[in-house]
Amino acid sequence: MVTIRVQAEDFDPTVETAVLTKGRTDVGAIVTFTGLCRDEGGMLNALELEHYPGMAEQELARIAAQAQERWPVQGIVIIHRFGKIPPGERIVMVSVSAWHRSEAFCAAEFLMDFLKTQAPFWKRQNLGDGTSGGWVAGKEADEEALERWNTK
Amino acid sequence: MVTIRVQAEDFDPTVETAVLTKGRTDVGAIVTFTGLCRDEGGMLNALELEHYPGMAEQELARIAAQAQERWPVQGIVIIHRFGKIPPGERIVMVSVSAWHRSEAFCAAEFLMDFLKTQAPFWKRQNLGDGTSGGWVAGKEADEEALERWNTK
Amino acid sequence: MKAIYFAWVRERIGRSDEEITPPASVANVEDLMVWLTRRGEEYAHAFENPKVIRVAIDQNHVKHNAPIAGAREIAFFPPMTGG
Amino acid sequence: MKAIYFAWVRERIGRSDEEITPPASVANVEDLMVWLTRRGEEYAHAFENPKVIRVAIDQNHVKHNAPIAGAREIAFFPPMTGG
Repeated sequence: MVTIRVQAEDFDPTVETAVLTKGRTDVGAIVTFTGLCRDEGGMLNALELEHYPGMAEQELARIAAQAQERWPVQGIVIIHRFGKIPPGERIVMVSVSAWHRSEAFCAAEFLMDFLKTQAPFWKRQNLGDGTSGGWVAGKEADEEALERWNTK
Repeated sequence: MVTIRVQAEDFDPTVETAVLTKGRTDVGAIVTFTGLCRDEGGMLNALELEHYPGMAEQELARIAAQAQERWPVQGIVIIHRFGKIPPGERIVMVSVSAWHRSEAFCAAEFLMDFLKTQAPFWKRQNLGDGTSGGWVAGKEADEEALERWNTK
Repeated sequence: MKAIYFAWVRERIGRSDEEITPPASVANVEDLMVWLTRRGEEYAHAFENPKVIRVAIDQNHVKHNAPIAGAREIAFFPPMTGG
Repeated sequence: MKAIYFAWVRERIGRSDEEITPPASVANVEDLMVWLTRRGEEYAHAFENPKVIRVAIDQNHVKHNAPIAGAREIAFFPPMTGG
């Protein structure tokens, strides 16, 4: 059971993860990652998230399918926002349900590592003075985070 | 910032994690683990959770302090229920906020591994026919999960 | 000192806590479990496999060789199964 | 085929999408980027460092040596920074 949504609106993680447990009593563990818009130096007015409509949803579904192939997970919810997101607000959530915690942790971290580098979203900084701080550059650390999944 | 609660009542993870982000814009990642009462064979009426009042809270606080020593985390919330918990209901949640996702994932998994084997809680099965299914035995896998944190 | 029992240790002994006054020769946790075992069949049953029993002194986990001098509260319980 | 541009690739080129009709000699993604570069300064700027450009054909990630024959939609964008 996989739920993928790409939307401008905020979301409530508890509401969104309810689908993972509704009507069933065999779920033992849920791991939910929430990514927030972070303002490191007090300079940021908002992040502007651009995405590739259609491919964004498809790519998230492909990443979810890969996680399901690797671990015995019961359900996955991925929600990614686009548009203007001020500091402190949620950008993304990934939630995984499983019989046991270890699979849920692994799959959630895998999903985030792949989402960061494979899902077609791009962040631009909108600074407090109204100017653009430019496009956020891809991080070396994020590329490296992918590699460890090849050896596991 | 650490919140520890041991209670009979259910809780809403979104409400409980709000304290991690309230009034601040420097949080980048929140990882929340939720553990549920799981009924593997349709035999379970409820789990009955016994705990050591006083020590349970203290031990959870000690585990949280260890996580804070190991990783640059911003905040931790741990809530553990006791009493009778029917299948499908939440038993425990652990939530960690951090600047970056990798620390939040590590600390949350560490907290759960230590909570499982160090926090004074004991589960007894209450079966559908009204009889006791006995006390849940500690798992070898849970003890092993602890060991990997010694080498990291 | 106060002895506290949890889970099946409590059930086997048939009480959740009690005041105990072990003699001075009972120096550590291991000694105390041996001493408790002599108090009756229910204790012998609870401590029949002392290796699996976990112990906390004044709400801190301790090993079986920990001294009990000065302890106000000593708790005996099976391996924990929370979470 | 339809070319689509995102983020700073879109900004440099000055449009988000367009119909393109490369000649048959343009066989793969790499060829196509070279061909686009010749369309003007804005394209040359967008593709000045082709190695960093990521490409999707019909909404699937592809490598630069992927053939473009039959593609309906080909997208060019910088490394992704979602999440």
